Amino acid sequence: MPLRRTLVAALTAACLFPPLAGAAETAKLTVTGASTLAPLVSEIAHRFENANPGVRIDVQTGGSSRGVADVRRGIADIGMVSRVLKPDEDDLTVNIVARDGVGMIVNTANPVDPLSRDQVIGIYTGRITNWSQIGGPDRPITVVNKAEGRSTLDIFLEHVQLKPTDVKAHIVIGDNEQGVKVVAGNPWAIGYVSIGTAEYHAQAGTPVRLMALGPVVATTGNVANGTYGAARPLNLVTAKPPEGVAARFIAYSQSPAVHDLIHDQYFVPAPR
Amino acid sequence: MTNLHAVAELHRPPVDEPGPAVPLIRARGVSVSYGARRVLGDVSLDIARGSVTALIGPSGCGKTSFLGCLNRMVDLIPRCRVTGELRLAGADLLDPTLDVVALRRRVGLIFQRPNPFPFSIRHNLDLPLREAGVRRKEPRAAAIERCLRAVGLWDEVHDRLDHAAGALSGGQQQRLCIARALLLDPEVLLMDEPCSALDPISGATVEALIGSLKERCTIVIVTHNLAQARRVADRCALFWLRDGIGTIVEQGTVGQIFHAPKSEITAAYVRGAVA
Amino acid sequence: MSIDALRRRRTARVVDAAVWGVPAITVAALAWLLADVVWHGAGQIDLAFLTTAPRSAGRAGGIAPMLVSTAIVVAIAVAVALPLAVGTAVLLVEVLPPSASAGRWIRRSLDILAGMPSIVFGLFGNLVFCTMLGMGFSLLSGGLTLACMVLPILMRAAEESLRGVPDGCRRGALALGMPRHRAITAVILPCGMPGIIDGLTLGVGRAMAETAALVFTSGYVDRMPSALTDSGRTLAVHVFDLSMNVTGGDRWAYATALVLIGLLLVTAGLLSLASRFLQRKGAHKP
Amino acid sequence: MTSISSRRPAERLFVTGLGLCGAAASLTIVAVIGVTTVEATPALSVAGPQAFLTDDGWFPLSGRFGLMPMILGTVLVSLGGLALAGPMGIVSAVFCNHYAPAAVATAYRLLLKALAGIPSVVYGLWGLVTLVPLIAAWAPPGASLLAGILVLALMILPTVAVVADSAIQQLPPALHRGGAALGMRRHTIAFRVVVPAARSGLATALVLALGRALGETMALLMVTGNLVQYPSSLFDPVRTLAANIALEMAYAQDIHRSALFVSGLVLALLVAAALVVAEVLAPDGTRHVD
Repeated sequence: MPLRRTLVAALTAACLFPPLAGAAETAKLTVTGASTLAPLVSEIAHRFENANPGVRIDVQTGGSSRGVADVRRGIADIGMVSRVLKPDEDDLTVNIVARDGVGMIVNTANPVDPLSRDQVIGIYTGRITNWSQIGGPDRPITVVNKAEGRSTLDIFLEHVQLKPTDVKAHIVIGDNEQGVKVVAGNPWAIGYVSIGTAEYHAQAGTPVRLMALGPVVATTGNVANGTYGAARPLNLVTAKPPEGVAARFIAYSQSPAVHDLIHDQYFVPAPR
Repeated sequence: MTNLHAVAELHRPPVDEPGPAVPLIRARGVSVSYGARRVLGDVSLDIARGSVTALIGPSGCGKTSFLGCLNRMVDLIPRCRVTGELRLAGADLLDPTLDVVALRRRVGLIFQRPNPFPFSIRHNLDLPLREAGVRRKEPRAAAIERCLRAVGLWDEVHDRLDHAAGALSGGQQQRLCIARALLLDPEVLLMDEPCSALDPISGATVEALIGSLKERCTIVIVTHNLAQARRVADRCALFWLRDGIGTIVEQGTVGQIFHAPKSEITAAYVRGAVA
Repeated sequence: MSIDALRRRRTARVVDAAVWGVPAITVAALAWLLADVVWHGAGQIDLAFLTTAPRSAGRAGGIAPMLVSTAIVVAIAVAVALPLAVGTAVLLVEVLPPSASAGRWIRRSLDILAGMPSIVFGLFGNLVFCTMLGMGFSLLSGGLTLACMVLPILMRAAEESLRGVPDGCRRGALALGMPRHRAITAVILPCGMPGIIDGLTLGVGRAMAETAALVFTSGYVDRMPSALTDSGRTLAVHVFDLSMNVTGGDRWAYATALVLIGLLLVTAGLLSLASRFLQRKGAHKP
Repeated sequence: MTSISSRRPAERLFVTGLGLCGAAASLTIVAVIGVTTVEATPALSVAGPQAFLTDDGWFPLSGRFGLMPMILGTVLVSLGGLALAGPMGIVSAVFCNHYAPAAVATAYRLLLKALAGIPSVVYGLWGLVTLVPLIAAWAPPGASLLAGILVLALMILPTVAVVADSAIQQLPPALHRGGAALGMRRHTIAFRVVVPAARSGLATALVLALGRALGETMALLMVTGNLVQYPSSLFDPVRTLAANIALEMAYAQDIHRSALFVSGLVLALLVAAALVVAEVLAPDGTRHVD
């Protein structure tokens, strides 16, 4: 009787994995929030766990707004927020872990370089629709924009002084990787993504070229030294000033001990 | 074997053992309707223990419906209503509180198309036995052999009992179904045109089998084949449509029906068919 | 030969070509897609990849915890959804009369369920299982959420399969004096088993490939789970994370996807063997 | 008179169990819709339900909640995908049962089942990296209704094919033999006898596939361009309701988040509407004992 067998298997599984009732752990932290930050924080957590036996840190994703909401409701100890906190979020304690610059990318087949801020505005408002209008070949421009609410969109819009409703895009994307792949696959597309991501792909041979969003050259170095303005903070937030293990974990995340991990994720350690 | 009989007895509700004069099955004014449509009206028929009764007549005049009443397979038909009096060994077959499961173990049914389950031959035969509570393997094996021998299938299949029943020929399948019905030692075996889907040779084998089954149980057989009715039956009942409703126009021994019919319909039907 | 006959022969040839053409296109598209995955991913796969934990957010090390989490989550989903689905299908086909409005409503409700996007299941599971029922981010929450998701697939497949069981089997079983519930469990369900297994294969495939519903329920933790109440990242979530959130994770995403596809092929193969075995035991269609 | 009201306790228990299964199964949708409705209520009460249908544009942060372009986008992508995958899936099933040699059929079936288990993000990546650039070279921007339809068709093809295959396999072989005995050609038997005879199962296959299509998220998010607009051609980008949720949920708060749940609710209504249409167009031939 397959049904019965399935049930038996399920029960066996339940016995093999009994609920952890009162197991020997001294502290458990739950961290939720931005998926951009999750791989980094997850790696930091592994290293922290190894250094502090008995501590367990569960990292969950779901977006920056979830990080804020979960911390406020007490579901999570720490929230990951990949943007500047909004005025109505000043009840939270903010700890910046890393920074992430935003730069324009085009395909390597595209000869147009550089782009002025006005030209970018022209492209994103639909005034410039063909690369020939700004010295390129006669090809229609494919404008890649981010979805409403994304923090890179906010930074971009702030930088070019546009409202969301002004933008005339052809493709709307979610994550940075999607932006890179769209531009890599379409020689006449333009988009904006995390500088670290773009740098990695440019080095790895993906046909994308990074361009500055403003006068300063777009490099992670310039983001690190603070000269490149279009960058977002990657934050760990708590409802109250952090205490105990949470405080230690946040301090650890901001310490030089994890800078290699931050570089591994192509972000920039935040200046202390 | 003794075990099986004991089990079969257990499942047989105690009934008053009728005297030889009392018929095993007694129908009085039985009518069947499907919704508003009446298909069988006012059927009265006695069937004696140990006899073979053939229900004959053209298609669509209620023979199968009547058969369905005898083991309450009509329950499966939505909005089917049966009225009148129908008794098996004195027990009321139309009692809505009757245990139909127990009834169907006493009254077996063979379908027009052989319907072995899509399992192995052994599993086909094991199922009803296990269902009747025969837990141990040996009595089951013994019963299977006994019944397969009874239908003459043992020599043909004993070395491939674990093969698919569906791989058997049509005639073998039908004999397997009969063996399956015999396992529970039914008092009555209902057969709904058991040979009509078979080739003549398989049909003849099954027909011969019916003769040998007489000693084990009472048989009621629906058939369109008048020659077959003459060969296997003791008594015949001719069903006929009257005003769109099936009923019995004449019943009697095979001799009466075929050689001295009282009704002109019978005479014409028998003559037309004989000629 | 008449023109009519010629035309008919031409139609036959066109139809035959089309019937061979469709699988050819499908195979070509799949081969293309698979080749893509193999090309990018095969280089990363070795024994260590299957037996060690991930390092550097998945760009080193292996996927062992994800394999275990996936197996547990899918097992929970099947263990919960399969009995429910088969029970519901039996109810619809064998118990309720075909005209019953209850049956129609159950079927409709499951059809609507089948069309809900998986992210809605994820948010639902998060709210109901993780928060309201207090299971937190756990394999259990994930499994239960997946169960809700695959329920319509399993139910529809089981229902269709039971409808295909020949009436002869049904009546035969009842005429043998089997009570209805025994006729169903001993005869009708075994007859319908191949179709139920086909549905199960689809359901398991869907469950193994699911991402959005699990991000919010079984979670993101890439540790080897030690309890059903632990959070655990499944293979599909890992693939998604590597390809969307981890810069430079593409090759590892493809490698993980390749393992996932391999795992599914093995599961589908085993299930189809089981189905074949059942059919060989029966091998008959009256 | 049916045995639903049996006097046997075992059977009564059995039927009760089945009833509970059915109840639990149908309660699932009530719970899912319930949760979605509760979450959607703030946006519905602030903006009013009609705003979601009549507003011009989708700018939830600026209080504009027009879902109509996305409703149309969802319908077009799903129907397009089904229009491709439906016939192809059915032909695939016919191929397995009536054309292919046994070994080929076995291999093909396994292949289809493998297709069903590829995570949608892999379909999405493939579409994004391979298919979209091909279309872009021809008619930019590439990410389009067409790309969505093609990827979706490939994704739901196995659902149609596997369920249709089951349905056709279960038909009595007598049907096929009967056709052959009448001197019918193979394709006539397959498409004039077998397919019509299996229509209940084929309808199930299509309904399941449509469900999958309407709810598909990740793959479409990567290839359709996600632009909220009424497409004027196959090469125009569109956004589907499910992609809308996945795209914006991560950063959405308050009314914006609630508005995304309205997308989910609208999607459920869309599925219900599709079912009504399906029931009207093809009243299903549910058979039963007798």
